Amino acid sequence: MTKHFIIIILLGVLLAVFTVAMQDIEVLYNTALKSYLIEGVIPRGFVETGSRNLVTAILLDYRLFDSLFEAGILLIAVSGIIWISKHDIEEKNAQFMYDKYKTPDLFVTFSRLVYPLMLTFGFYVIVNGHLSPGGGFQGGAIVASAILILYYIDHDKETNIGLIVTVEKFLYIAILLFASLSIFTRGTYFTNVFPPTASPDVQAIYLVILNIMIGFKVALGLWAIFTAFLKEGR
Amino acid sequence: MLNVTMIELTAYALQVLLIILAIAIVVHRNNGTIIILITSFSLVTASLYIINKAPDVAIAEVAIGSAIIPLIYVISISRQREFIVLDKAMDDFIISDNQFTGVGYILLKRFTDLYHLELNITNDARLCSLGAGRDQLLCEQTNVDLIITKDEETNTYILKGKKSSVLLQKLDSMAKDYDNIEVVQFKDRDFGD
Amino acid sequence: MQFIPVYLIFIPVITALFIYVFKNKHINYLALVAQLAMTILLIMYFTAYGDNPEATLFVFGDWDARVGISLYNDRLSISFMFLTIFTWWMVLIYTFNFRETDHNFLFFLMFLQGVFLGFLQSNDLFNLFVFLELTTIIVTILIAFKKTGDAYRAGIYYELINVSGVLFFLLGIIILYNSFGTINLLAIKAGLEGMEDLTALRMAYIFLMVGASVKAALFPLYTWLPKAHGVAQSGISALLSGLIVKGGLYLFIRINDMFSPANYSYSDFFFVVGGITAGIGVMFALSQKDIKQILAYHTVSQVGIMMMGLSSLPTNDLFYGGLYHVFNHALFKSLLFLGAGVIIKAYRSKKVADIRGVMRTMPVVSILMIVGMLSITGAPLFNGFISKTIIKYGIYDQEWKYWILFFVNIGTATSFIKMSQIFFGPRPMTIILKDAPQRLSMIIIAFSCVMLGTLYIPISSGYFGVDLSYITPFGLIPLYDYIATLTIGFCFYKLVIEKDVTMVRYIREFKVSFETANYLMIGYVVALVTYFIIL
Amino acid sequence: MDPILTFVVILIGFYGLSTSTNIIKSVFCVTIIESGVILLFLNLGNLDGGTIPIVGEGVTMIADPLPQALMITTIVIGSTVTALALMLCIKVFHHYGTVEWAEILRREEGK
Repeated sequence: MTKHFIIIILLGVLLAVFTVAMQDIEVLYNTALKSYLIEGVIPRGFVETGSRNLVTAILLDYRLFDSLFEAGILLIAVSGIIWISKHDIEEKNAQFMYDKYKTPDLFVTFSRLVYPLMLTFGFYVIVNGHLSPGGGFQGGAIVASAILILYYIDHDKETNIGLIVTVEKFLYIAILLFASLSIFTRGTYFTNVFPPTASPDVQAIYLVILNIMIGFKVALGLWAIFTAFLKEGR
Repeated sequence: MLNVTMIELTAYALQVLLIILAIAIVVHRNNGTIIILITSFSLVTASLYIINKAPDVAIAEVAIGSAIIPLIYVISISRQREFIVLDKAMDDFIISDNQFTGVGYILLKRFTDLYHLELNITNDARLCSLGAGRDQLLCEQTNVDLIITKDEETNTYILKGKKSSVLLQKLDSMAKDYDNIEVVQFKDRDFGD
Repeated sequence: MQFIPVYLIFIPVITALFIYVFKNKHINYLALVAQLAMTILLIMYFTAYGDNPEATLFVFGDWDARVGISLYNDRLSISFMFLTIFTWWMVLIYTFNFRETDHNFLFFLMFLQGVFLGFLQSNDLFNLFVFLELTTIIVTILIAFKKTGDAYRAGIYYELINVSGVLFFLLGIIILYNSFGTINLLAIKAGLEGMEDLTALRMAYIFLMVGASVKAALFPLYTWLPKAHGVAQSGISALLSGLIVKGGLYLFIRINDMFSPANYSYSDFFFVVGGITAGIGVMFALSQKDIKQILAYHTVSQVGIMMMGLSSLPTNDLFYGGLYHVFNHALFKSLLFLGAGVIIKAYRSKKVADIRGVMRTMPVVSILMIVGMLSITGAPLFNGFISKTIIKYGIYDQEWKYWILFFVNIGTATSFIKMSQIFFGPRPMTIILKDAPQRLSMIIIAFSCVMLGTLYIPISSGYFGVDLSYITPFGLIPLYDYIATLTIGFCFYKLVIEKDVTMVRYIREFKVSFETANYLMIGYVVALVTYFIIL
Repeated sequence: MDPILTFVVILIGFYGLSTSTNIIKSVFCVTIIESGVILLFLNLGNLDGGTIPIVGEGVTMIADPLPQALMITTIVIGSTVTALALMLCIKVFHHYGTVEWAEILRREEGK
């Protein structure tokens, strides 16, 4: 009990110091940042990158290097989870005497209706990432959760996890190559292929293609993670 | 306090709700309830992201934080409730008279009920056909917790499992009352390198 | 030429992907080819830009540095990069099995190299965060790679504690971003110039320091290190102890460099933390019976010694002592771990008590191991001596600091006297494995240990511009010193450790649970807050 | 909206991390801390009078887009960390028969 009491006191100290620190931040913040936003990002962001959604502009252009490694984390985690979950014994997939998984019929019917809708919504989010909220990562996650519904409709489904992972790796290589195409047109890595002077509509082509590739990569990665969890040890 | 708008009021209410949910998650003991709590926690944070004018983050949070992650939690918690037994003996130890009334079944059922586990028994032909030498490998690498074999000469049933598992030691102490049941514990093979 | 940093990051990443995708016996050799290409590229880069770090600033996409991500290399990061590529060469040669099934392992190993090189060069706080998290995830997978119970246990402990530590780092980033409107290290350094002393900035410094301390395994946060390093495969342990732990120290140097305009007096605090870390590490190492656990706890204690050096201001010689020790430790600790791996493989046991007669069965490996032991205990003519002597000279005027170092040295000597029993005794009936590539990498490391121990004057004055001519490894005084330390250590071993008194047994069985480790982390944060803000 | 209230959520997460004895509970707490950190960053980036960060005609002030982009990265990182931790957790349970930290760490090798 003393342990709980001491930790609460320690955390209270942290909270008090943070409260003091917050007052400094509020003073500093408006001077440093607001001017930069008004002068730099708001007027120039759309023209420079071709994306109305400035979050996508940052993810896919200004800080594409981060996003590549963000996708890389997913890639690593997929391979790691699959490596940890699989075993060396060839005879697997044991049938249990009573496996209690029975999805309710209502849920199956409902899922059959929702599944195409979710898939469409996912694609919409991916493709329109530069105009409206969304983008490759979010859309990919939505597509992945749509695919996961399939497992509830039909859980004897056989998934070739090796194929998914291989396609995912190839997509990642393709993303890396596509993102570095700008070395030929602009002389630098990881930015838009088209020069900043090109019209935003032309620049948007690059964003859409990159979003689609990232979206598929993320969807495949999450699908593979989920399959690995379902098949763990079986 | 006069110019507090509706949105700000909602934001405060949601933040207080968030704190309550966080405390509930930290304090609560039942993992099944916590999954529901964490899903609602994730939804509340998503709405707070929208109030903070970050729809992109909100979509990401809803898609990942409240759809895929809770599903993974569900799987991993349900895996922690099951106790998988591979029945290689295949006689009346488990099933007698086409019903689960064998001696071994009653013992195992009593054991799993005591520790809130779900008993899963398999006699899958492919796994049973593996030789006795690979029993340890099977225990270590797949999620089989217990293997039942029969020694024909002494007519005793041998339950094999990992020594490192707490559950097996508890089963060992429970099985001491039975004469014809022997529990074998595999030592952890230290590969060293 | 200016894109070489990008190539250095992405060559290993793409190699890793190809190895994973093609799953072919021959494609594994691509790793060696990539390693060779990277070595050449790095040498080219060093000859071109080694003298003017300003020219190496490189922003992706040529954007405004306030939004874009930039890479920046100075002497420090380039020397760390040389160390990285060297260590990876050694680990690759050591673990290369010429088998088809290697592709998973090589995938993670090569990807980690790209990530670590990116981490060393990044000039952006959030980018550093991403690389830190990636390092955590890949190292977790590499620790759990053996798929035994210990490996899983150590992996999840490592992952969760590092993730929660790195979340503090993210909190620091948030405060800094909201204070300066940028997360560029150089821009923040410029912004701190002439900035008044605010609580918020001190808070940010503290949070960033917590992230670095967790990664570097400083005193209350070291608990993950022995678990992780003692359990992983020996090649991976060598990599983790030799290099990845230094990532935290590198972060410490970079953050202190970034906050140098603010003039926080951090020296005393981190010296004490380093001293306690060194003492605790030695104490636990003395009580262990498992070779790899002993070596892992020695990593903790050596990190403490490095911290004692690095905690001083970068203009002091003491700082260079710490920095030099970082490199020396990377060499001798990976040598010791690799040697321990060969021995464990041959004897199929990790216990010191079970292993006897290594000198008879594996003469080459035992000579190399002895080189490593002489280095870590600070024998003259080996590299450990140089850095320990610089640190000793740096703290000569303050007696209490000198005594800390003295006791750590005696503890180190004692525990390696204990470990050296494995060389003596009768030859057991064991199978000798084929270990030619393993021996090759160990010989190279041992050779460079001796090189750094004898040719330290041209290296240090030519590269960092530090004059080390006051150190005399050939004289008789250091030799007497060393022999005296060994004698005291031997007496201590015979009187206390060998008898396995209750105290030693108690220390051996002392385990820090995960929640206690987090408890200590909060305590560490509050201690930092107390030192930097309240006092 | 108050950053202090958000910081309280983070601290509750740390409280849970340093008192919970269960692996699953620790993973939950890491998730809580992460959400709290994300919310804190977005909260501070939400400038007065700003709209969502999509530029069009007549938009003069927006919420800061950089924190939002960074936080999407953090969400993806956090989810992968959680997934990996849960997979290891399943394996730990399978090996040791329990997910209590103290119980697991007590089972040392060779005993």
